[in-house]
Amino acid sequence: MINKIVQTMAETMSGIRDGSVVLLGGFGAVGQPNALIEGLIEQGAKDLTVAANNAGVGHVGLARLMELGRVRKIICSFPRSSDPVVFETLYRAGKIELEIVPQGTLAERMRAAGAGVPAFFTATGVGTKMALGKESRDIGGRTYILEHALKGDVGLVEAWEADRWGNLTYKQAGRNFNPVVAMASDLTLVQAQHIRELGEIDPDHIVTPGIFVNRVLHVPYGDPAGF
Amino acid sequence: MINKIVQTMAETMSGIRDGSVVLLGGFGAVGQPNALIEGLIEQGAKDLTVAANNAGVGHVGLARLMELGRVRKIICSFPRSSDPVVFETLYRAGKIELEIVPQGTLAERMRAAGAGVPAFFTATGVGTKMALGKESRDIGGRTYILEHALKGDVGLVEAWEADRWGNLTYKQAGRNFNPVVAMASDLTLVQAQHIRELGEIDPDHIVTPGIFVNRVLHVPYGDPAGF
Amino acid sequence: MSVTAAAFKPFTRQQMAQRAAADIPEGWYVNLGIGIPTLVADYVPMDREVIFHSENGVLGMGPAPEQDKIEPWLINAGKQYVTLRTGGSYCHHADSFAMIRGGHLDLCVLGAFQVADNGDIANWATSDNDSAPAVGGAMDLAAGARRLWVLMEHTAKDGTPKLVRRCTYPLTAPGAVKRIYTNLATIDVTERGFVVLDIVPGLSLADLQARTEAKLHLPG
Amino acid sequence: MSVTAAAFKPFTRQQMAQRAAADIPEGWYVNLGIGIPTLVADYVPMDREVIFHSENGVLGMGPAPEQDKIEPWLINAGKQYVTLRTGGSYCHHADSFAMIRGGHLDLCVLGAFQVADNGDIANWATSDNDSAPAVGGAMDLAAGARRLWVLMEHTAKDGTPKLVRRCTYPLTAPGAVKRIYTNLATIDVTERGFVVLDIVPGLSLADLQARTEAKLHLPG
Repeated sequence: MINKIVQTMAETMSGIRDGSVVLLGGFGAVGQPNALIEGLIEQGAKDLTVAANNAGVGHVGLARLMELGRVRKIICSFPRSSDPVVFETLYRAGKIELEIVPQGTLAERMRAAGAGVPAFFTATGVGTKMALGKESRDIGGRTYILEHALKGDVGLVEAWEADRWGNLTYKQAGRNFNPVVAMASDLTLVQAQHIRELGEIDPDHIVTPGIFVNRVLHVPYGDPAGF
Repeated sequence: MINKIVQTMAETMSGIRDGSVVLLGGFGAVGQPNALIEGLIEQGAKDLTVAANNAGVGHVGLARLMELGRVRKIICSFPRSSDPVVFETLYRAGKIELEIVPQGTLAERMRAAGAGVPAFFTATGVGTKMALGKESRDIGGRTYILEHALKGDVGLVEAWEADRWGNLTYKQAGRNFNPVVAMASDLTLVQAQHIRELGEIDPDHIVTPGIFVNRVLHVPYGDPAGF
Repeated sequence: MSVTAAAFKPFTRQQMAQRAAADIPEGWYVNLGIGIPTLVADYVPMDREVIFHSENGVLGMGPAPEQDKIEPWLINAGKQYVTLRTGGSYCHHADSFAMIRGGHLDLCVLGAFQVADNGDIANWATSDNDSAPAVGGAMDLAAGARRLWVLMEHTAKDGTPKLVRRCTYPLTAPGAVKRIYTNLATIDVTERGFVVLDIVPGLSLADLQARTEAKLHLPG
Repeated sequence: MSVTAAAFKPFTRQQMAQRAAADIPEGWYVNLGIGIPTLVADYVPMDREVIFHSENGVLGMGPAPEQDKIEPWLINAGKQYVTLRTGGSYCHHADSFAMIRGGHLDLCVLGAFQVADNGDIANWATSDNDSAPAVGGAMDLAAGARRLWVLMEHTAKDGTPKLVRRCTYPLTAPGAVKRIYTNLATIDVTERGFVVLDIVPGLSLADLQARTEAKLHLPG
């Protein structure tokens, strides 16, 4: 019997290696895999490259991971959050690398990794600093730049419902980056608010099928805590 | 009030020009926009390029459109259906162009058109006849070829449910190419089995949002007729 | 700068938003950038159906909820609580940006630091040396939407013109802006450059030109 | 060809399918090509959970339905009626092929015209001059799945070897095949070439070699 549901955080996090590329779902406080990020802090892997939309808030979660010196590089679209103190301090001290990626390019690079597309052309960033050092090409009368897939060794995802095959649904704006993180990552770890019996989720309503999921931990934390 | 629901086939088909690229949803007999294809036959546009998974069956639908000499070129993955007589006759007589595209590349080219990706690299077809004349490139130690987006002037789609904003759902394997055809086409025409009140479809369950849909015709034809 | 200081009252932010809202027809799919552009939604009456898109996978966004009706899972790209209109839907980030990048939005309204009369927009960084500039979805929106309008003050706080001949700040996208709504005027970006559509009452074209680096043209 | 015609009984298609099925562990995501490979599903017991994928957006495919329980909207890539197992799901074609092309399938089993001992597979056209060859999803599957196995007769009907040094038919993918199940043997494709894992009872290695164009090796 396939059973991707695991019982402990330690089991969820097992096998994450130093130097991993970690992709994070979530946007704002909604759909953020906070428990898994705490688990990663506990687990101890270092020299990480983390891709997420933001670069952490306050001194918790991703910010805490950075503060502990475990993040070598961050890939994000918006390093300035409401309270980016940890990132900014590290960045000014030259202790963390930053790769700024337009938000849509970030999502598309993850989706490309999941879909077997190693590189694609896009109009976003053409004629800007984002195009520096990138191949550009005219196609059909418009200029595009080449962007590469962003694959995760590990993906951290928050879902609303999950079953033992790893099928997932999301709630409202909690979907955001989570489905593309799931498909782009070699080891996709999920924290789910609700565990369902197999078959309880309508097959037409499953958003992330279990083929993109490795382990599921039940974390019924309730509503996002605000921003 | 936005109302994409139209009452007549003539209204649905208005404005389709000679020379259009027409993308067809459907796979086998399931999710095929048969009524719209009949409507296109009636409407009269010619010199069409048609992209679909198959090249028509018997003497109806797409096969009939070809038989009437209205199709200049067909783009498909599998020209051999159970009864491909019309296509094969025209093809041997040099009266129709054929572009064979691997099925996944066909779907991805449509999705790319819808997502603003004019071209992407893929491993499918590398080292085969499909790679002839295409740019190839090594990325991360593997060889890929460059494929281009396939945009439709017109897309014909079959849906299970639709509302007046053009939001769509599909039934089971009836989803197939339909969502990518919808997003890839400038003018997306939908035949829907069921018309729902706005808000009746759960916002988390809408598969094709109305932004990709132009007109919806109610065609409650029931189950697919077999193959 | 010798400007005839005629008696005029610049448009408020609300008036700027109202002016832009009046130009959005029913049925358009529209993304409103963070900041002043967000106000535009308040001036589109609910019975004129305009479908607002938010980058984080919300299509058909409605106004802010009443305090006791907040949905904790329903925020917009500015991370404010919003509502979903009847007919709205959710999708994931790549699908949401496919709407933007695939040219499916009729309009995006952004704020800006500078707009040049060739349509260049700079709205994400004020220096090439900005240590950690935050671009978010601005480049996707500027490059992808069918039309880009800018809603901003006509000049910077110190009076420096923001409508310029060439942007000096790092670009968000070249040649993208079609129209600018400022607190002083409405201006189209055309092949001729800036074309003034209307000016706040009491301000002359010469007065407006004095506050604008690039040359202003009249229609026709 | 002077072959010692020893007494042996080639595997039936059912036996070939059974042999391949035995090698599929629980939890794998598997796509079965049209034709003989489809039979493999019949020999994976339902309590060993193997998740079958079909190109047309069906994940978790179950066996054919009873006649009176046909779901008219539920077909597989071979356009046969199928069922959906509890836990299965539907998706669109680009998402379905993302599973294939993104390397998410553990295994694909295809039929073939020829397999070469460098792993090349030819299974979609028998001539460069084929007027309208039908490729379907074969190239996506061959290039995308983590493992490609082939299930086919050991020789063509006229006795021509199908396990060859170099494919003469147009390729589906180069260097993709990892294992071949034929009616005579099970053969791994390795860096050394073809390595024989087992042979149908009564047939010697020499007999098998006589029916095989490329050189056969023994393990180790």
